[in-house]
Amino acid sequence: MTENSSALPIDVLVDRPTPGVVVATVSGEVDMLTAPSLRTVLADEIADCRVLVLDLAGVSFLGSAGLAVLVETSHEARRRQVELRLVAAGRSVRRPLEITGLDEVLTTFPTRDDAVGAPG
Amino acid sequence: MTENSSALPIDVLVDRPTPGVVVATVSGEVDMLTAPSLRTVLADEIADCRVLVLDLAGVSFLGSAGLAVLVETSHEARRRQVELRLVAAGRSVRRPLEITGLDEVLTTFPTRDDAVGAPG
Amino acid sequence: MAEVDVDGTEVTVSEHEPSTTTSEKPAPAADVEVRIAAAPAHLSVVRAVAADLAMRADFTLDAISDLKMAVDEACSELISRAVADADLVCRFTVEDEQIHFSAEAPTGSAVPPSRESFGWRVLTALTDAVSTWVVPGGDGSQVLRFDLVKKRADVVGL
Amino acid sequence: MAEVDVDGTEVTVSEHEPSTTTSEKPAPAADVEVRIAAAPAHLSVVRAVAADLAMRADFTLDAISDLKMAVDEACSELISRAVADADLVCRFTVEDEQIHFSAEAPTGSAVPPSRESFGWRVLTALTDAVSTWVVPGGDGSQVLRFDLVKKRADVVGL
Ligand SMILES: Nc1ncnc2c1ncn2[C@@H]1O[C@H](COP(=O)(O)OP(=O)(O)O)[C@@H](O)[C@H]1O
Ligand SMILES: Nc1ncnc2c1ncn2[C@@H]1O[C@H](COP(=O)(O)OP(=O)(O)O)[C@@H](O)[C@H]1O
Repeated sequence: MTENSSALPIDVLVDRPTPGVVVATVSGEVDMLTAPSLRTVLADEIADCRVLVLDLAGVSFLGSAGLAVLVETSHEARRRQVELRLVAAGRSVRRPLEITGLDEVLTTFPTRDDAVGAPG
Repeated sequence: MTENSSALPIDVLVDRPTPGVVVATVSGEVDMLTAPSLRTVLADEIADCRVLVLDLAGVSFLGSAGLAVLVETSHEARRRQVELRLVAAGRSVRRPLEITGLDEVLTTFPTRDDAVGAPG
Repeated sequence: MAEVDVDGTEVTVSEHEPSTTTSEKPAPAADVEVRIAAAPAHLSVVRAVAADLAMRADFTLDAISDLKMAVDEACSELISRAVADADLVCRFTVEDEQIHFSAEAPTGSAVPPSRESFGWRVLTALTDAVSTWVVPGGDGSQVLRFDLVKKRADVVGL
Repeated sequence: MAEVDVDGTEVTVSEHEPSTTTSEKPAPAADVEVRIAAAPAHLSVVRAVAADLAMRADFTLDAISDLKMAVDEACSELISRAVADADLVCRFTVEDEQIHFSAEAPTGSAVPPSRESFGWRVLTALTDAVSTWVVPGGDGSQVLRFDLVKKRADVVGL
């Protein structure tokens, strides 16, 4: 068995709709393979914003490596007094959050517009 | 290795929107496992109509066992002077028809409404 | 070594083959066996197989999602603990109302994953029965194994 | 025995292992090996693996669809010709710009599929190289094998 170097099945797009607000839109599968790149992008972006919106609507799989990135990002956000808002739509994101009880710890919104427009 | 008896991944719904017209709506995967049930349904329906619309829009895989059913049904339709109309939308149906040249032999429509409404 | 967890999951962590889990029943031959290099790049293939089998076995959408996550969790753990260049072997058996999954890979440590870990809590939350243990492989090596059962429809929670 | 078909597909049908196909190069170990009972119920698992690998290897949507159909065609042929209770073994190797697929199952007949058949025409239309042959298995048995190559992006046609 060999290891192939296929394209990473994850995309993270970063957008700044208003000053101080960063929206990171993630699509693809967040697992042991791809969680490190998500971690890197979020660690960069969190350094320079007031509100970080993490849009997971396009995520088709969220494993515990991905959940760990969410937990770490939430700790880092608290430390830096950044507000972290998740967009969690669809079973493949909502179910892992529910199973682990993280939906009660993290702030989630059904759509990106709800998350960006929420009172700060 | 054992053989399991899971639910067949195919559904065929039969509908008669106007007298003489039968619409068979197929969804799921048409392969060596499921083609026989499609063959049975179509052989029944073709005996009693003037126009047979075969709506494949919900088909997610069409293998050569499924193509063979289309070819047989088309022969049977010609023999019985029934008009056979296929609804072929989406790559998973259009690509196999193109690759085999069957798109030039069978009459296809992009939507069910087009197929049902076509002049006889 | 088997116990019943707070949420009803039958759980076992052992350094020997557990004596009271589903794995001990005379196992039917697997329906599908998948062998991959023990590397994160191949996790998605195993999830794809799990999803296809669960869909065809008419699992609820929640149960399909849970099985994918449980299979991913077990395989991720095996990959983290696998020796270099190891293969990971997965076996799926579709039974009446459930899917039985087992996976194994050679490991360097004789100690199975801790049941205090987050990963283990996730596995017990996602499945109806789960066990893990280390068995001796050939020439002094060790093999880590996971065995889990997921029912077609169920209510689970951490 | 290898020839180039009208559409550029390299094709081989042989009763011996072909001497000029990709299968003869020192084969890299497979990335993924899938073993199923040789029965139609398991075809969709093999297609799911093919689709997952091709997607991650950034195949065009047409090429993904073609690979699924080619894999299904080869496995259907193997299942039709397999002896009772046989296993079907599939191996996928992801190379730079292509996926190499091979599959085999024990068969009762020493004669490989005819290149006049509809199935063979479909296979050559869908792939960039395809070969099939029968090799002796253990104790007088025969094994039928398919080997095919699909590139990441291509224009094909019957
Ligand atoms: N409730 C939780 N939800 C999501 N992730 C968690 C949770 N608890 C721990 N984690 C993450 O899981 C990882 C491992 O957690 P831990 O419980 O310490 O397990 P281990 O003992 O295997 O290290 C850590 O990176 C942590 O961020
Ligand atoms: N051009 C075609 N398109 C679709 N199906 C076809 C075509 N030609 C043959 N078939 C179907 O494929 C099956 C086998 O065809 P054939 O060419 O006789 O192959 P074989 O020699 O393997 O029997 C038949 O059931 C036939 O209906």
